[in-house]
Amino acid sequence: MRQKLIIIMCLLFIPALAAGQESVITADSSLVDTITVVPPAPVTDLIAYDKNNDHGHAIILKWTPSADDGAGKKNVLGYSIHRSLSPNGPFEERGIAAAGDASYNDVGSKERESADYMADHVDYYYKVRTLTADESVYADSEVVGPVQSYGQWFNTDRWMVLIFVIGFMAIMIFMINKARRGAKLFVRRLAGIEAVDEAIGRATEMGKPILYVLGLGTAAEIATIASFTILGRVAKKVAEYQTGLIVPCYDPIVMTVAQETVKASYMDAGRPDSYDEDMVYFVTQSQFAYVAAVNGVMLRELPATNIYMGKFFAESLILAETGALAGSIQIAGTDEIAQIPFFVVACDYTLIGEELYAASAYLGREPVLLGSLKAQDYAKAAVMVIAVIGFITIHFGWDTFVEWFHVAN
Amino acid sequence: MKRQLPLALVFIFGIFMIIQYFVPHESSEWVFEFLLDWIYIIGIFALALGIWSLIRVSWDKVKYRKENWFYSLVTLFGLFAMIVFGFDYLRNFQTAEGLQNFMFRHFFDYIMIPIQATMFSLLAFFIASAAYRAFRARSLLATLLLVAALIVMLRFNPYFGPISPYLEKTASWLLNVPNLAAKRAIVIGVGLGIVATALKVILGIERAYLGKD
Amino acid sequence: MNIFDRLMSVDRRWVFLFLALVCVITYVAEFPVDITVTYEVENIYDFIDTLDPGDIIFVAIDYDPNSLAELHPMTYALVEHAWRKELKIIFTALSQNGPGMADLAIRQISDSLDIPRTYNGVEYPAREIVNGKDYVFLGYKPYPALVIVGMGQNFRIPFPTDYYGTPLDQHPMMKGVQNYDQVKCVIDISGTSGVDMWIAYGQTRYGFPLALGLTGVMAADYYPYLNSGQVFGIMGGMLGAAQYERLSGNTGRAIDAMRVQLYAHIVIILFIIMGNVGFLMTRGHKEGL
Amino acid sequence: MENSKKISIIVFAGVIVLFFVSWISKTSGFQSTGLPFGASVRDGFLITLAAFLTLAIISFLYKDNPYYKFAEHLFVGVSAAYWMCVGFWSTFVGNFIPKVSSTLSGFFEVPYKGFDIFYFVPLILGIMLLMRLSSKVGWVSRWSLAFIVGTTAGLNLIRYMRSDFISQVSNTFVPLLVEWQGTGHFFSNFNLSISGQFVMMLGNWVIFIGVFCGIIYFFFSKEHTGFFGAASKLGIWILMVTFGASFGYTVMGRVSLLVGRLTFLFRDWLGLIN
Repeated sequence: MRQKLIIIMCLLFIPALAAGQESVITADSSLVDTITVVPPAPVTDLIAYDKNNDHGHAIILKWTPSADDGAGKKNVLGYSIHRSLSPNGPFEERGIAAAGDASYNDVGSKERESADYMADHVDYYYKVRTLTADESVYADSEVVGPVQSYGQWFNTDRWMVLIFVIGFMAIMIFMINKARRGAKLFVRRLAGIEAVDEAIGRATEMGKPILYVLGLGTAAEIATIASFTILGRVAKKVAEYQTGLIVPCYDPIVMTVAQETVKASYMDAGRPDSYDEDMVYFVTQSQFAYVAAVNGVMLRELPATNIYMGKFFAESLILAETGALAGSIQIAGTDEIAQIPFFVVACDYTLIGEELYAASAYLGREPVLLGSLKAQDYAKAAVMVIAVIGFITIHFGWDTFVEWFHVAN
Repeated sequence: MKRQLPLALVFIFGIFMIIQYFVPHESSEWVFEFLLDWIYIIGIFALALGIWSLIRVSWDKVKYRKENWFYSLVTLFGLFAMIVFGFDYLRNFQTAEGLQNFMFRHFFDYIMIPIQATMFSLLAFFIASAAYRAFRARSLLATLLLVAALIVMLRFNPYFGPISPYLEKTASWLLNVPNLAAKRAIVIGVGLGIVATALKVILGIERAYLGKD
Repeated sequence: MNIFDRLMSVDRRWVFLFLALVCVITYVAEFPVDITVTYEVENIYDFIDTLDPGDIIFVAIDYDPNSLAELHPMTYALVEHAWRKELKIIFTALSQNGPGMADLAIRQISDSLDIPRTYNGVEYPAREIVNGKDYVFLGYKPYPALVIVGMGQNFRIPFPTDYYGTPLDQHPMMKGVQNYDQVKCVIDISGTSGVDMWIAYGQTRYGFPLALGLTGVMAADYYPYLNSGQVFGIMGGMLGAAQYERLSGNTGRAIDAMRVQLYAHIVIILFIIMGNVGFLMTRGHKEGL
Repeated sequence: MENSKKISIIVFAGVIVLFFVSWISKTSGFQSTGLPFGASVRDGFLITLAAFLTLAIISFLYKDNPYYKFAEHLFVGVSAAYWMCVGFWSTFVGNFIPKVSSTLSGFFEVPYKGFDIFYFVPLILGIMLLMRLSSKVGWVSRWSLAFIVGTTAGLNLIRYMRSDFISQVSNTFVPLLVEWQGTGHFFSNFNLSISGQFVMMLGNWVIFIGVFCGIIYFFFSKEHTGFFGAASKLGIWILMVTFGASFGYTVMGRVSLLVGRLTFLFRDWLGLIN
């Protein structure tokens, strides 16, 4: 492709010139001649070094642009980067940088089979060629090298993340231990979760089942894992009250896990005999087919309560409105921000974002889980403190603090 | 064996994935890519479990003549027809050309696509009924919800004469400023919730997903 | 049950039916709707409208069939307007899957010029649009940033020939046209980040007047460029296209879609108001007792 | 009871008649465009079927009915098999087979990429997952679950710590005084334009306070009373305004989807508009 571009540039220029000579009368023809075909000044101060914080196979080049780039003769079209295994060549072209650019990342493939393979720990030599519109008119820089690429064992761009991970782990383990030792921890009311117990009671009175929807997340999604914990709790209550439970699943692995969870809850409640494998079943892995089926269940089985916990997408409102039509009490919880408004509008209770994750701790009231809630709160307090420091430092023009929080990809 | 080993596996792989993020070296990348590939492949086996569950539940309905059993027959028909076409049994069973099979594509284009698009478009109706039912000035919170929604819905309505431009400006301010603040607060909370839950899973504190023995 | 109770508890099937009817009627019946015009769209219209016949503008159709639904109406409205004003146009399509679609669109619009029309009270005669005389379609080349930079030197650098393989110098309208200096403005209609390149490599470097046509979701992110003056107009999504159609008096697909949108919104708002009137009145009533 | 049965039979007959009318008229329509007879019959049937299924789904808005049930169950079966076929051919045959067996690669006609022992791990884990079907050794399926959950928990922990937490915190660092040149300058240049200093500053203040109060709303281990209570109340107000605005904003997109379906029914099927 790159070579092609050069050829194109070259090809086009010849007819352009020819056209300029032919059109004798128009004043505009003079414009053609403004593109001068004298060699430009070469780039200077070229340096090459290994790209840091990567897996190797990449070298960075930096230079000072040609004096004719955007100034002087104004004839620089761009730069092409050439690499060789020896200072004397042969050089191969590695890529092109636009006029005005002063750096280039020579990134090769790590696959040995690839034509673009770039070996680590091998000496390379580079030069940068300043290009003009005419392929035969250019200027080469001096050759730099040798330079080697290699991979690093620690990504220093990411130390902030490491501090946060370790810090958060430490707070969490500290708080959990504190809770284990018997410290009293307060948790505020979560209306949505309190409603779950009520709703199960209501279903028992009405003799109608409970519909539990785990959403479209995979078993790997943390929202789904949080939902399993809530499902376990709901299933236990359901088993105690001998109410029906319907769990249609979108993902086969989620189905497998949900079966385990529900079965365990029935055992906990001392009613393993009431557990039926078909309470939890797979529907299909197609978003709207799944919704169509769940809608059908809502209108045919008329569950007393619909519980939606996990990842939801555009289907949230279809489910919640159909459930409302069927007259069920509805409790929802999702961390999918775009869908929260629809649940808030159409459901009786909604767990907003983080409340979904707090719910499992709230339900269990186990000191271990409450300890982790406390740790989350400390982290939030830390965010607020950091934000304030950020403001202050911005106003005093000290950007380093803010820079720390910009984590490269 | 039944419970300790799975917890140990969760811990080992969880910690590895955390450390991996900080190690750009090729060897860590190599393991990382393997692990991700494996998850996809295991997913295919899980899909078999899912299809099995679907067939069993549908077939039970047909066998015991449960309510609506006839429709379960329709499900089974659709399922098997699509599988037969998808593998193109008669001609080239061995290659993925089943996905190019004439009937496979037509079932997709004329059954899946229209139903899917129509299910999706039902949202236009449900968004209207939800608005009618729920947007009542019952309390301060409900009123805020209602007023914000009205302003945004009116933003391109030309029938308000001189106020129209102001409505539009207010609407875009609402969408750019408070919206940004609230979303950021939610995202920070959700991020923390996810990190905490993931940590609990790795440390074996949250284990409902493993069931019990 | 008095009337207010009823207002509050309309069966939602009536809501569905009413909304469906309104959507179908407004979709099938072609009556005009009023569209509020915002200044960022009007700027573009005015700019094009005040150019002289024979002036050249540059239109980059930088989207692919994925965002066709939202961006095609803009292209149709804008290009037809320009051709009715007898402007000449240079097209590019710097999105990999876009050139075929852009070519089709250009042909379709040029066909529509065969019919005489009256827009905003001005009669426009039928006109044959000729490739090379009224427009040149340069097509696609990879590396959009380099292409945009290259065209600032000379269009012939990245595009020695046009999309159909004709050398640019064989086109009468390209005579003496070297680079952006000879076009009055560049209008980039884009559904991707290609628009950033037009701003960074094109406008910033060569300083030509630039206007953008963007998808509804993208538009909000580019208003800062409008405020800073780097961009003189923005059309956002279907709404932006409808405004342009309304300004040029050329009612088309965007206004068709907007008609449904507008009335669907009004229906929903009416139902909300109805529910609230019922709610407030019955509450007052009960408190009064 | 008798009556409703009669009505449903009449409706059923009507639907059948309409289906055939549409089939025949679409067939003749296609034929007139020069399509051969066989293809016209086929395309006429398919477009009629698509229209029937579209209307069957819409009929759900009135109430649950046999046509919706039919469409729903058909959709479930077809889509489940669709994803199974796609998954089998792309992941199993595409990613897995070429790495484990040259014989199987030959059978499925995919290029063999060389034996890789590590690909037996997912095979074993996958088979373990299938053990669920047995009640005796079902517990081994947990090993595969543990692998998946552990790996993705670690992955998610890092991903959200970085993108949802640290990046969002750093985005909150906005200046509260925009282009500040003293109070005198501020008041003499005061205006309400959207790009003016006042509106920009107001915006940054609202973002700052909004994020703060929103976070306070999500505090779980502290009673929401006093200053804390007031802040959390302001937090939930801002959340509600946001939810209302997002809801209102979404209406437009949803109506567009309906327009898409109307286009299918009125243009592609009925041919009423062009």
